[in-house]
Amino acid sequence: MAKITAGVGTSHVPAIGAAVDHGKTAEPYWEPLFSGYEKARQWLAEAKPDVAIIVFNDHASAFSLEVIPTFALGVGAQFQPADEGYGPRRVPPVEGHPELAWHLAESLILDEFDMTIVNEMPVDHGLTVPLSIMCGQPERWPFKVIPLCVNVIQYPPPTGSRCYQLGKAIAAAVESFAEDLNVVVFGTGGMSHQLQGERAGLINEEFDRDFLDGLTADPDALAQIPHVDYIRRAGSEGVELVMWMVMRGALNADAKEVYRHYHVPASNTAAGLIVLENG
Amino acid sequence: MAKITAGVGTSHVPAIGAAVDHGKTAEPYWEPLFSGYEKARQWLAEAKPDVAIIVFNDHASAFSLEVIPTFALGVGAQFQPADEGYGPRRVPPVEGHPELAWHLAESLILDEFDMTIVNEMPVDHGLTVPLSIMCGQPERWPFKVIPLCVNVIQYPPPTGSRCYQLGKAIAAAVESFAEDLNVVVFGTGGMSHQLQGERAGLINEEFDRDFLDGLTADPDALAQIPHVDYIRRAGSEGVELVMWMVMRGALNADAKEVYRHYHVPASNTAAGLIVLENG
Amino acid sequence: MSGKDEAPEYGDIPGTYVFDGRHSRRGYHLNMFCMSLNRQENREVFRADEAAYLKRYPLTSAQRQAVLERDWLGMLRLGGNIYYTFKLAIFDGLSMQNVGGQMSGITEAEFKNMMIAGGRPYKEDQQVSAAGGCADG
Amino acid sequence: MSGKDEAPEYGDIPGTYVFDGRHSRRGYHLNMFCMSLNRQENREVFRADEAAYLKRYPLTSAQRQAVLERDWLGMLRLGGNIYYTFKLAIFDGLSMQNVGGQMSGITEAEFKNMMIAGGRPYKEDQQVSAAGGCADG
Ligand SMILES: [Fe+3]
Ligand SMILES: [Fe+3]
Repeated sequence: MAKITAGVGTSHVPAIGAAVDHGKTAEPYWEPLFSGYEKARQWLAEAKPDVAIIVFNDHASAFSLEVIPTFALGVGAQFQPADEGYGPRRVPPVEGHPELAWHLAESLILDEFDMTIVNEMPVDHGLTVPLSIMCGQPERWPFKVIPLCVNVIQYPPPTGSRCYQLGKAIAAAVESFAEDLNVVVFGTGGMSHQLQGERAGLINEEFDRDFLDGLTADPDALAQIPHVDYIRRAGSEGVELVMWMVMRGALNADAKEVYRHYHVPASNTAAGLIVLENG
Repeated sequence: MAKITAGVGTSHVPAIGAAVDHGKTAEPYWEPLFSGYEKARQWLAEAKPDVAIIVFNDHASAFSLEVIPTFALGVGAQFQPADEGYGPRRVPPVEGHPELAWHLAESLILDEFDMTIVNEMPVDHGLTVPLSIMCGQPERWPFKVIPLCVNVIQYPPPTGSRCYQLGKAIAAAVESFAEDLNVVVFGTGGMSHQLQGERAGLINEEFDRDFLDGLTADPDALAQIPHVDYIRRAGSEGVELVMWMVMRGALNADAKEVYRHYHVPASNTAAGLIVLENG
Repeated sequence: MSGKDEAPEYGDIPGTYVFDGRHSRRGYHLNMFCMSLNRQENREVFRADEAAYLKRYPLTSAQRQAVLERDWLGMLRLGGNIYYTFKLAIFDGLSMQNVGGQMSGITEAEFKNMMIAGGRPYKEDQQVSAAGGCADG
Repeated sequence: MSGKDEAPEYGDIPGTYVFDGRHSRRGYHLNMFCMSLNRQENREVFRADEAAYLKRYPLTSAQRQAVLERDWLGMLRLGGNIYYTFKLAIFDGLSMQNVGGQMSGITEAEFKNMMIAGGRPYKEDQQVSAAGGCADG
């Protein structure tokens, strides 16, 4: 039986990927961030997941305003890094897990989540930077990936509550898959940041630390944060944190925090990382 | 305040559109079908809707297996007839209602329906044939249209229950739109038919008549029909009838039937039509 | 191989190829080829040299053969979906009744007459074909 | 004209352009232009003659001017979304801090230092700009 064993929450700032790609991780600006990633990498190397369901958002790479899916689940066999304007990142292609992904799609739709099923999409920094953060620079990513792309650009994104419920439905779906698989769920994006407007550069460390605490202390309450609160308190792009609620919902109620890291700034974002394990 | 006043359920068989386009509606094969449409056309001409929300499915025209949205809501200003393999139908373009459509999109997503928002899509017979059935061959369609495209090709479609709930959420969303608008909802597709396989040509008149009766007698029960029952009893393409449940959900519980028509065959489909009015 | 441990609940419906995930994966390129015929320029290239055009799509040889031979049932069994494969029938100028007849082993005229007589009757126990159902082709 | 009878709940957040439906409709073509720069061949054509390339998109003259002048705040006010307009910054080789500085009226160095010092502080009553918010431009 497949089983979700753990969850990872992490920011997916493009500059973090660029620091990896251009060998800058030991520079004074980046070193405090990357040294905090070490323990998470060790944890992952020991956890040895077979599959990661990576909840991320596309940033005008695969999807445009022509078609804006709220939840798009990637069922393809492979996903190539996207060209975001400076050529694709030179990272390995992402290998999918079509069989589990189709099982998820069928199960989630019958469970009344209105998924968009996607066979072909390039994946941008939203998905590949978390892989770089957790895996460094391997020849091939060490596990299969099921991309779950959430709209957080066009207002309104799905509510935090809906994301949390989706996580629970994902957990049920994974557990009804007969093959033995160790599955980890990544929630990505955030934490507090605002890229746009006169208020660009907003960071709210208090909000972020409360959010990290709340993931184990009271996730039900966290799931009730309305969009306007995210936008006001965590910045217009801080609303990406709803994607962490999918990850949280996919874990058991009593999941434990095994590691966290928080650093400001990564480019103009507060970079957070948390690892949660099912008991 | 905008208000949903009525619902129309109708098949959307491509051959019906071809009969209109090629002036065959008075031929003996087609006359019994089209004469039954007359009263519905008169009703519509008197009802004078400002906007029709047309729930339909795309048949490998706008969407392919690359990206398969469960619910795609068209927010664009105009939608062109699709080329389905023999050139686009020579019918007027469909004028959208972006303001109401965006209001629906925002309202539905915040109401936890995971809509795909679509700005650009050609519309195929699934949407244009119901317009031809209800409006004949005008120079311009007499109302604006908001296309709501439902996946019923890739298994699984959304459940009948989910479609019914979506209809209810649409009604609530329409009623929170400040402008005075008379809105009609079309549910299209069906009724019983199977296009594929050794069982092609299946028709189940008893199922269809029970379905038409159930729309007023007990829509809650109708909403519980599982996919396997549709496929087994109404044929693999009969599952399109879940789209009628969106229409039914958008009406009041005590909506009244004002007209129905049922004829076999239209090509290899049982053609049904029903008009329901809110009291 | 499969992660699923039970047959789908629709697996016993005869003569019916439910386009589920397994079916969709098998027929992905076959269906995408069919859909490409929505475009006039593709129809022209396909008409000029069918086999050459098909090389654009990584079909299995069984799929390629089913397309070239217009084996409508074969295409379904190899992952085709009727809405996609019907694009090829449109290309050939065939009606849905013609293809329906071919898939169910009767002539177009017989199929049309069956429809005019009320269609293929639904019976709880109907067994239109032992070869049908959702089994692998 | 508007069917909505109330201001959005996020309307009072200063210096913030929430990309809602109204905003998205206004900026549709502007954003689609920006997205087109994901493709190397488009970047080359745009680099060769910006104004000519822009003619492919039905922009308003204000939008066209904002693009040509790299008026980052102006683009947002005219319906741009930062993830789209940032494609243009990538094209120019600008960092997010550079553009963040331009939008908030400080230099790139000042912006970087603000971030290193913990970012722009959040205060309940902050009022970064009277010109911000979601009002029509
Ligand atoms: Fe992001
Ligand atoms: Fe249909």
